[in-house]
Order: sequence, then structure tokens, then C-alpha cells
Amino acid sequence: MRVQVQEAGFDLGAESDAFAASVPEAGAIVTFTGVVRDADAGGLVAMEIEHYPAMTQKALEAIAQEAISRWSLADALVIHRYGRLVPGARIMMVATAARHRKDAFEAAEFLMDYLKSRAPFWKKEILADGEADWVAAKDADEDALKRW
Amino acid sequence: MRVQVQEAGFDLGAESDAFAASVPEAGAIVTFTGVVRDADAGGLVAMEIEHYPAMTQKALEAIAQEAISRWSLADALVIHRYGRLVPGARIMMVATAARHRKDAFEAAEFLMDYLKSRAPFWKKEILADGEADWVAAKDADEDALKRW
Amino acid sequence: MMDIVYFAWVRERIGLPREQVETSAATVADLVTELAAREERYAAAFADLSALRVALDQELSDFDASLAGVREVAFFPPMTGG
Amino acid sequence: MMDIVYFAWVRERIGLPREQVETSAATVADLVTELAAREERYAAAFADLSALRVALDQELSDFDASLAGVREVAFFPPMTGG
Repeated sequence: MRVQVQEAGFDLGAESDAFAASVPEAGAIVTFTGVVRDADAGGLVAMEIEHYPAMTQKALEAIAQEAISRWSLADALVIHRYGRLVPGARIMMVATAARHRKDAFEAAEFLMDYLKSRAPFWKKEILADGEADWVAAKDADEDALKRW
Repeated sequence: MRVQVQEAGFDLGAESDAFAASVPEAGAIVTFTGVVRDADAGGLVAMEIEHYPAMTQKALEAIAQEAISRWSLADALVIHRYGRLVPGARIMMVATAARHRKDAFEAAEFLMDYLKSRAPFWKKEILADGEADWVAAKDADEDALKRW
Repeated sequence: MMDIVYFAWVRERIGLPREQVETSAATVADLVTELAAREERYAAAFADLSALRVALDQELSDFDASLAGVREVAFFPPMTGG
Repeated sequence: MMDIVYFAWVRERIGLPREQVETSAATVADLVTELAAREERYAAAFADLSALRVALDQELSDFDASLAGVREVAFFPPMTGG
């Protein structure tokens, strides 16, 4: 298991490849990558991601460990950035490896649902007109947790 | 949309990275990679994948096109190999890009479910003791299709 | 003349990947009956239709389907891709 | 002495990221009552507890929880990671 919280970018290709290479017996590998999307079609200048340094690493490790136990994963990877990111920048990725595709998919969705609502990150949208809005948590994200 | 049926290996890292780079507005990118797994712990020498060349490309394109329409994907990628593959080799990958994670995950699972049971590939396991067995279709794979 | 193609264990059981047949079969099921009557290896390959799938001109189809206008019929076991 | 940390709009509304307070509050709710009574900016930040989350020593908790033995209390809005 590897959990990395960093301001710097990450190399999606190299991370995906290294993760897959480290679990040759796994059969099924799923990755999810989150990208800063310009939700307002041209209005977003940057996304600022704040986090709680003393808590983030251990919260993510606990989530990853739970995914590994529940789905008997061969391995799991979580990388999450913080700081100022521009549209198109990659915010985070998770990767899961399991014997069968169903477990790898479910574990990756579980990780994402928890990262959305239980990992100590907060996003602020900086808009072209000078506005800066904290992204509100979505009811749908909170609801997504209930299926696990 | 890109659908590639090939005997040669593919570069998972480069493909993942290029796919993500081509959809900067997508927000959510999911990849699935299938790897030859030695199901009998040491018994598998190789997996031979046969396909129906005249049908494979168009069947995969139809599946990918359906995924794109149903989940309003920004893009989809399918790469599937045929021929003789050794344990640890990567058999295939899919990638999906959508605005939201739910769509990207669902579309990738849909693609996998269809590839498992509706794309004209057949796997044969070559075992260390000289046996060669065609992999039997699983009821669970057929059942998985019913949810879509 | 119709092209018939076989894959996986159907191909192995019949012993060839492709052949041309002269047939006036109206449906896939009729064609299967004709083929199965030919020789033991065909009878063995077509013994259990529930274990077989069929594609007409590279589109998945079923055993009731008409062969009108069809140029290539493929018989194979359930697919195991992915 | 207890460390209190604030994130996102809670931090902005209160105007600082961290402070130390002398408190004998037994629970998180008691601590919130003490803080909200201090100044308008605290009252504003803590006006709607349903819009807030709390972590005790870096573990998610709730407003009923005891503060016994706790060294760091964090207040923040619902998280929006991923």
C-alpha cells in the first residue's frame, strides 16, 4: 500500500505502469484519475486545495487499509495533491489490484467515495471574475457512502 | 474513440497518460487493465487467445460506441490482444473519461462486462503438465450483463 | 455457396477453421441439422446447441435466424474475452 | 491548554488557522458554546453545526464527544476531496 499526499504533480503513466508491474498475479487493475474541470466553461482560473496535514496521511492510510481488507486486494495506491491547480491538472489518483475485476472496481469506487467525503481536503474555486467559492459538499457524495 | 486489436503488447503507462491528456475537460478517468493470472498457482505456462478477425474490431467499436452514448463519455479506449501470452502479461485495457466519476466507473464496468461475454475472443490455458483447456464462460459473467 | 467459420473448441472438434458449403438451409438451425448429419465430428460439435453461439456476417445472432442473404456463418462457444 | 485548528471557510470566518485555548469544556458541544460566546466572528462560524465537522486528535468525531485527554480539536466544513 502506498499513500502519497503532495503538492507536486504526479506522473500518471509512470505510476499506473509501476503499480501494475508490482502486482503481476493480480489479474485486474483499476485506476481512477481526477482532473480539475472547468465546471463553468471558462470561468475557472484555479482550484485551491487545502488539507489538514496532521490528519491527511493517516486518514488516507486507514481508508486504503480498509479497502485492502474488504476486497482482499493485492495492493492499493492513493496519490492526492493539495495547493493551487489549474484546469486540466490532475488532482489525484487511486489504483487497486485484485484477482477479479469486480473487486478491483468496487474497491476503487469505495476509495473514491471515501476520499470525496471523509478525507480532510477542501476545494476552493477561483473564478475569472475574482470570486472565490468553497466547493460545497454534495448530498450525492454523502449518499454514495451509504452503499458500503 | 479508439479500438485496437493487436498481437503486440501495449504500453499501459503511455496509453493511460495519452488518453488522460486527450480529455483535459473530463474530470474523471477510469482505466481497467487485465493481466494473465496463473489461476492454478504455478500450473499455467501460457494463455492462448483466439479471436474472429473479421468481427472483432467492429464488435468492439459497437460496444465502445454504446458506452459513449449511454454515459455521455468524453472518450473511450479499448485495446485487446490476441495470441500467446505468458502469466503477468497484460491482455487488454479499457479507459473511459466522463465529467463525473460515477459515469466513468459505470461505463468502464459496462465495457468490461461486454468484452467478457460479447466480444469474439476465446482463451485457452496451456498448463505445465501438457494439458490445454479452453476457459469456460462463467455464469457470473453472463449475469453481469443483465444489470445494463 | 456459404462460408462457415469455426472457433475455439468447435474449430478443434470439427478439425478445420473454415469451409465453404453448398446449402439451401433456410435458418441457422436447418444448417446445423445438415452439418450434424455429415460426420461424427460435426455431430459431436453440434450436440449441445446451448453450448454454442452463432454469428451471421459477423453479427451475433441466434439459431432461429434466417440465412437469407447471409454470406458468412460463424459457430463458436460462449466468448471469454477481457 | 488545547490546540484548536480551523480549515476552509471556518478558518476564513474566524480569521485564524490555529489557536490555543484554556478550557474546561467537557464535550465538543461545550467547547463550541464557549467559542461562540467569544465574538461575533466565532458566533458566525458556529451558527449552524450541521454545516460543520469536527476531528479530535485527527480522527473524525462528533459534537457529543468527550474532550477528555484530547489535545487537538479541528473544526471544518464537510470535506470535498477526490
